[in-house]
Amino acid sequence: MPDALEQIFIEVRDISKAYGGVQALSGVSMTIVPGEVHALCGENGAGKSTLIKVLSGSVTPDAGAVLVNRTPLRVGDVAASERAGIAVIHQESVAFPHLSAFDNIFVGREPRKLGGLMLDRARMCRETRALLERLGEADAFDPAAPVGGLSVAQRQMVGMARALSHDCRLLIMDEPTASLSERETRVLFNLIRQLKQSGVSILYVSHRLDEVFALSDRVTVFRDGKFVATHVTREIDKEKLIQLMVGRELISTDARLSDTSFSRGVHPARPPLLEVRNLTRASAFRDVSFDVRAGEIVGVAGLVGAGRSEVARVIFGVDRADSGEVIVDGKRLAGGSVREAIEREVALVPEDRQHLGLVLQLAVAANLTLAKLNSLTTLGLISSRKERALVAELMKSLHVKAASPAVAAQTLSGGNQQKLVVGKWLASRPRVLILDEPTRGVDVAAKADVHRLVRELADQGMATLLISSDLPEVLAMSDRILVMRGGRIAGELSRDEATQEKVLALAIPGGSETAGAGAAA
Amino acid sequence: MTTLARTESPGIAILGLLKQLARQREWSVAALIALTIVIVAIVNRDFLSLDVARNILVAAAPAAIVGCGLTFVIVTGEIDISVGSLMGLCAVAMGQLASPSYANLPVPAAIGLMLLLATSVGFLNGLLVTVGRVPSIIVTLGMLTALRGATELLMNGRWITDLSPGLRFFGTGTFLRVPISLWTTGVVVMASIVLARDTPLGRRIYAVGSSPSAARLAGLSPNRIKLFAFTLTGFLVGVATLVSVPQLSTIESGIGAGFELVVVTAVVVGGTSISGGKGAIIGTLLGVILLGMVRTVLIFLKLGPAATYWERAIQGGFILLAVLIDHLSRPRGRGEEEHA
Amino acid sequence: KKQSTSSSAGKKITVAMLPKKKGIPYFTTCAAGAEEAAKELGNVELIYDGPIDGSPEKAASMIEKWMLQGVDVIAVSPNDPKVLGPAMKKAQDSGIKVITWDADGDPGTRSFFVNQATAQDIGFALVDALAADIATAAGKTAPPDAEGEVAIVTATLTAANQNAWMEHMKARLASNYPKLKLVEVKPCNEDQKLAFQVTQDLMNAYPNLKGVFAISSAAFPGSAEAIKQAGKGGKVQVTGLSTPNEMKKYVEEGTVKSVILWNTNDLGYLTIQTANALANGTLKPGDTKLTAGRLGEKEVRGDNVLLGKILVFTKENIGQFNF
Amino acid sequence: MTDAPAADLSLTPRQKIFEGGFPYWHEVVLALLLAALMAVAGYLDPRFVQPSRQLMLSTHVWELALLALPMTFIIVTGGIDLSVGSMIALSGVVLGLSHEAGMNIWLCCALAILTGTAAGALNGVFVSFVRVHPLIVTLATLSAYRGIAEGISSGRPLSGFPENFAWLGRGDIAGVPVAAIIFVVAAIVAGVVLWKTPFGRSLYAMGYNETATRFSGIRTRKIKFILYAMSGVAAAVAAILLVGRRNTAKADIGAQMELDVITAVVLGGTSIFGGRGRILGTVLGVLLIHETKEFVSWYFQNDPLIPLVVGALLIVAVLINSALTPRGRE
Ligand SMILES: Nc1ncnc2c1ncn2[C@@H]1O[C@H](COP(=O)(O)OP(=O)(O)OP(=O)(O)O)[C@@H](O)[C@H]1O
Ligand SMILES: Nc1ncnc2c1ncn2[C@@H]1O[C@H](COP(=O)(O)OP(=O)(O)OP(=O)(O)O)[C@@H](O)[C@H]1O
Ligand SMILES: [Mg+2]
Ligand SMILES: [Mg+2]
Repeated sequence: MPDALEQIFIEVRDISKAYGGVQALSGVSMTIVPGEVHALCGENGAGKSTLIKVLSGSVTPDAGAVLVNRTPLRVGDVAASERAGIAVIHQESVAFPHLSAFDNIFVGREPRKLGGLMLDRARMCRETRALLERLGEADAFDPAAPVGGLSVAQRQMVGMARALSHDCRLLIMDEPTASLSERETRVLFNLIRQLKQSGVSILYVSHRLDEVFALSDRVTVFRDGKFVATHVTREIDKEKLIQLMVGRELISTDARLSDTSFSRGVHPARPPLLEVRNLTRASAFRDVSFDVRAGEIVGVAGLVGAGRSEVARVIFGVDRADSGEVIVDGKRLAGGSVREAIEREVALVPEDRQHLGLVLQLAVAANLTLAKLNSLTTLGLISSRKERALVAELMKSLHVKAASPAVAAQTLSGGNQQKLVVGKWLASRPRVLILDEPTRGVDVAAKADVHRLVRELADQGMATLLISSDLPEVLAMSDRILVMRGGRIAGELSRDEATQEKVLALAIPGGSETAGAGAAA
Repeated sequence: MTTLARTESPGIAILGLLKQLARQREWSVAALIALTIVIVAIVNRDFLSLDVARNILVAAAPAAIVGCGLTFVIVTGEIDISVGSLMGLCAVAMGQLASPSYANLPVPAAIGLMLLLATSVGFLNGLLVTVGRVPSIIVTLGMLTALRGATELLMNGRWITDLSPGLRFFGTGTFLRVPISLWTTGVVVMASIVLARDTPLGRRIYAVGSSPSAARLAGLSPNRIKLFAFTLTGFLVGVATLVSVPQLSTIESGIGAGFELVVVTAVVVGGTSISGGKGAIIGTLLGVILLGMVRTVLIFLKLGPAATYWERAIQGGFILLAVLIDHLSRPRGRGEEEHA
Repeated sequence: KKQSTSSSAGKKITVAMLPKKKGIPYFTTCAAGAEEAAKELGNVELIYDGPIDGSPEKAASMIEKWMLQGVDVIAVSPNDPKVLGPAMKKAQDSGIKVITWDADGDPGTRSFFVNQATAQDIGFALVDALAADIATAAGKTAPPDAEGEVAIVTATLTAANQNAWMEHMKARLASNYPKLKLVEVKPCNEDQKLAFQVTQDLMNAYPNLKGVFAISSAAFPGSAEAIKQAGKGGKVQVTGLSTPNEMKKYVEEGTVKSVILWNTNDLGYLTIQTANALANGTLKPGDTKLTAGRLGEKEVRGDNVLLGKILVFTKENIGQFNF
Repeated sequence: MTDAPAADLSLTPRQKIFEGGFPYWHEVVLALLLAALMAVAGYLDPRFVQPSRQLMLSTHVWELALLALPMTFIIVTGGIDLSVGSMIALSGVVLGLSHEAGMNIWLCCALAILTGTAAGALNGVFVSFVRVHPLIVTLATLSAYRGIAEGISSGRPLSGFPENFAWLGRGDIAGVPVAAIIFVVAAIVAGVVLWKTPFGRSLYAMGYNETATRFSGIRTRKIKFILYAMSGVAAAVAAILLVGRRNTAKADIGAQMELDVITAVVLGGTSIFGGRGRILGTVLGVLLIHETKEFVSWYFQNDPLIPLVVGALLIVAVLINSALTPRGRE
């Protein structure tokens, strides 16, 4: 905690930004001092990412100024921000899929030789390796391979490497842990602490409040694009923070979850709706077997790259299994056909909402109804009336924040986009629901909404498979927890025996480390 | 292309080249070329002669030169199908500027002006795409049609038959017994490979094609980079015109008709992804040669007059074959959702 | 609507003249002759237009257009008689006089054909000329002794006229020149460059190729240039149809020995004269001659207005022609 | 602000669901250009705008218009079909040959349609199942199909069709050309499908993000296959009309047609990147190009002018449009 709060590094003054009808930011101001970790909190759509885009120069504000060491920063100019030492890890992975990690990290600021004419590849390689070392990802993947082939988490790592590659004085992280699991998270936190020591300031956006309290010196809260308050983190508690964010009383998600869960008795053994038998896809996982009963929520924990998403994709028919079988409600799936899965009332909320979950350019409404258009027709023609009704209902129940159902999905905030994906599938009332990182980047309140909805549907007899890197979420939501490691099921824990430590012990190869990041507070 | 990043210094470029061959679409194209040569050579020995090889290469030169530029354009996610008509316009311009019965300028001046014309049309294409925000396919489709009409009007039904020897030299002359056009092609191809692999600009061209939004967040200006690609292509069309048109004694208004199809086909057969971000000059070169060979090959197979009518069918089949081989020889995993 | 064509001499008439392909010297020189005639006559308004890509489909719709504009005479050089037939018939039925020139259409679709040469004349002339050149090059005196391999470079595989010529060429080769073997027919798609490359390949693939018929305006200079650059001028003969100016230098330097054609200028001139005479009634079916301005009396045989013999341009005479 | 204002929900016809704001700028621009053109034409030569003449001038536009419909669908999904012209030639030649072989003319037509469908389906197989980019596939079949047509007919013209067949291409019902009627019906069906059916909606979704669409349980591969096959059917029908009108089938019919069709479609406002486009726009695009060509040819009697004008028109029209529409977010 830096003692000299008066020596301000960056000052944001009355920044406003409107997108069409939406006032993303209205006159927000805040300050960042050297060597502090400054958390930025707010509900989905509060304006956090927008502010970050302003700071990084990728968005030009309508009004207001940014001062770096009391000198105004040229806004709307990425290069200027970089020169000022501002580096960003953006919320959505913004990699160049065809390019190698090398190029992804350095493009725009390539090390040069021969009078700036040529790339200095040797140096690029050296520095990349060094960076990946720092991120503990040195041997996780091949830095020369196109990053399009990496998992979301791995792409996230590349993004961080890029941010670290130029020695910045302010590192901005927009929900960096959203798709990370405990191990990466811990690596990341150590990194943050190192940087802090070396006097780098960090602006940290997260919906995981534990992290906020574990890391930050000060916390600033936005609501609906307006500045609410800045506090020294030690001086407030979770409840207070949540209250500031949502503007009304609301008991903490975890608390609320525990209520619902403890209220549930062990339900009568219903028949399994989803049975997976020795499922194998050589490239990602080997003979995975488990079943999910009607009304049951089975959590799947594991480190990034453990193969969880791959399993989900195979069950949903996106990829074909090399061997093994998937049985839904007693009948075997031929496999390899999404359509088949959907006809058997299986649904998947995919991990990568930007590419798999949504058609970003389509309207919010069109996205919400895409999966069940056929049920909205009269005489084969889409009935706007039915469509409107459904859309209105979904947007209400999920509190989707959008100017109108007619705006393109890409104009929504990250969390609100995630709500669309979930909503789209909940709308189809599936019997088997597979959620892959369903609350990635979703704010506390919305998270609670999603959890509540899932829980309700489960109680109505839906079988749910919950893949999540957010351990508290898994622990709170699941009736049983499967832990995957290196493409195999490493073990299974009942809800009573499951603790973070036990899960991690199973998840981490050969290791039984303790103390998850969340607990590190 | 990106795999080239493996070669830690351009010093061992050859190794990188081999690695690349082993990994990319180029591989299947190269294999197909080799196979064809072997088969034809078996049927007809005469095929294996320097003369034949030179003719094939010289014939392929203009497509190779323009192909380099077009590869960059396509890698940025755009396309340029106006190259054929532009070549026609350049040919006529060059001819009329130099010909005694028209402007009668000194040859260097004529060439200079022609190159200027080519470059500015390329630049104009770029402007309309970037500043004008008109999709490149539309801009260049419009140019494809418009420039052809303009050329016809300029020629007004006459041909230019009095090309000065100075001009003819670029088409027929040789240096160290190698035709000027091949020297030029060599230089253009080499320069393009270096540009693509070893320069910041090159990497940025790929970045822009791979993800425009990410490019903006990285502080690149997609517009400026695209503008460059289009302008370069225009210029290269001028160069191609210079070394290929004077090969003949007559300039007519039909020059370059259908050229755009040849080049685009060669580039995509060479493995450049039409959706941007991926592609290699070497692939384009191989694509050009493969397609250029077909005509000659068919003659050397001595199939006789009747077979001529199937020539076009065989050419089409050849392209499909090249693409098929590639697709069958490539494993398909996750992230392979979209088209190759 | 359309002004009636019942006409007295000197009455203003509009003639639409359709070439197979606008923008190539052959037809441009025809058009020049036509212009000349129109000026001389004074009462003729000439429209000269045609598809630049030589597409019969487009040509047909141009005829339909002129029909709607109510011109008096349409003079057609049909690139594909079959495709243009229906349109020409339609125009005739609407009362417009339709004649053909340069190439003939079905007799039912036109009243007169301004005939410079039939497909047969052209086919035979080409074969005879090349055979003679091959023979003399081989030091033989009688053309029938000419022997060796020959190839054809044509316009496109679907070009109606060239295909018609080729029929007769093949017949002539078979009947009169048994020792000449036709080894290849290749299209150049009206592209000189392609003709150039194809000819190169032909010479390499068939080492004892003796002659090339380059029977399209683009093919001729292309093939000639290929032969010249291969240093085979005089060893491999080439002939075809072309206006003299385009081929002069090849003839003078000896790469090309004979160029087949007729006086295109006169052809255009005669076409307009015929159109005019037809429109103002001085030319009627059954007539046997037609007075055509500076060309004087021209024979009319049946419904063919004859221009005269085919010319063969050689080193000796090509200097005298300038068109 | 948390849930959507009812006000917005009330404006939800399809177009609104997609772009938001006034979605018809492009159509308006085209309509105005068309009106302007006809006004000028009518002033310069009143005969040109007479309905009777217009009708006769239109005889050869219908095939092109017909092909533009499936092409719009295909381009909306982000694909393209360069082989339409060649598929016309192929089915036309099959028609001619089978007739020459003495088959009943209507059987020949059926055969031709079968051929077109097969050709289109082959494109479809390569695009959707082998998953080669449509541009590459149809570039290849562009030469392959015409090549086959040349091969089986050795470039000969095939003619001598019965009158009742020619009626298809030349005849009319109550003064309206048969071809025109066929097109209008097809256009209306296509328009409704694209505008209001789940099928149409999924085309737009595919055009923007095929993967996400597939993840929504829409059979994207099957749909693409169908589209390319449809394109083949349309080509075959066009071939029948064309052959009927000119009374000749030949391997060179429909040459270069793909460019005219695509020009019309993109001029009509269909985004070449997929996701945007409407049949109304396409129809206007076809009309505008047709009238421009006809008038330039009618008034200036100089063929080279036509490409010059059409090319310029294409660029300018789209330029105007992009000037009118606000900068997109992508
Ligand atoms: N490109 C855009 N066009 C239109 N509206 C936008 C755009 N980007 C953001 N918005 C709107 O601005 C508001 C703030 O968005 P922002 O992404 O800053 O929220 P956020 O705080 O990052 O939310 P989250 O925690 O979900 O990421 C949201 O209402 C969003 O809909
Ligand atoms: N898009 C991709 N293309 C190719 N391989 C991938 C991709 N994503 C992940 N993989 C690899 O597949 C294996 C499983 O990845 P997957 O994402 O399924 O694991 P996970 O447990 O779901 O991790 P995450 O928490 O990132 O979802 C890992 O080896 C990973 O590197
Ligand atoms: Mg955000
Ligand atoms: Mg996953």
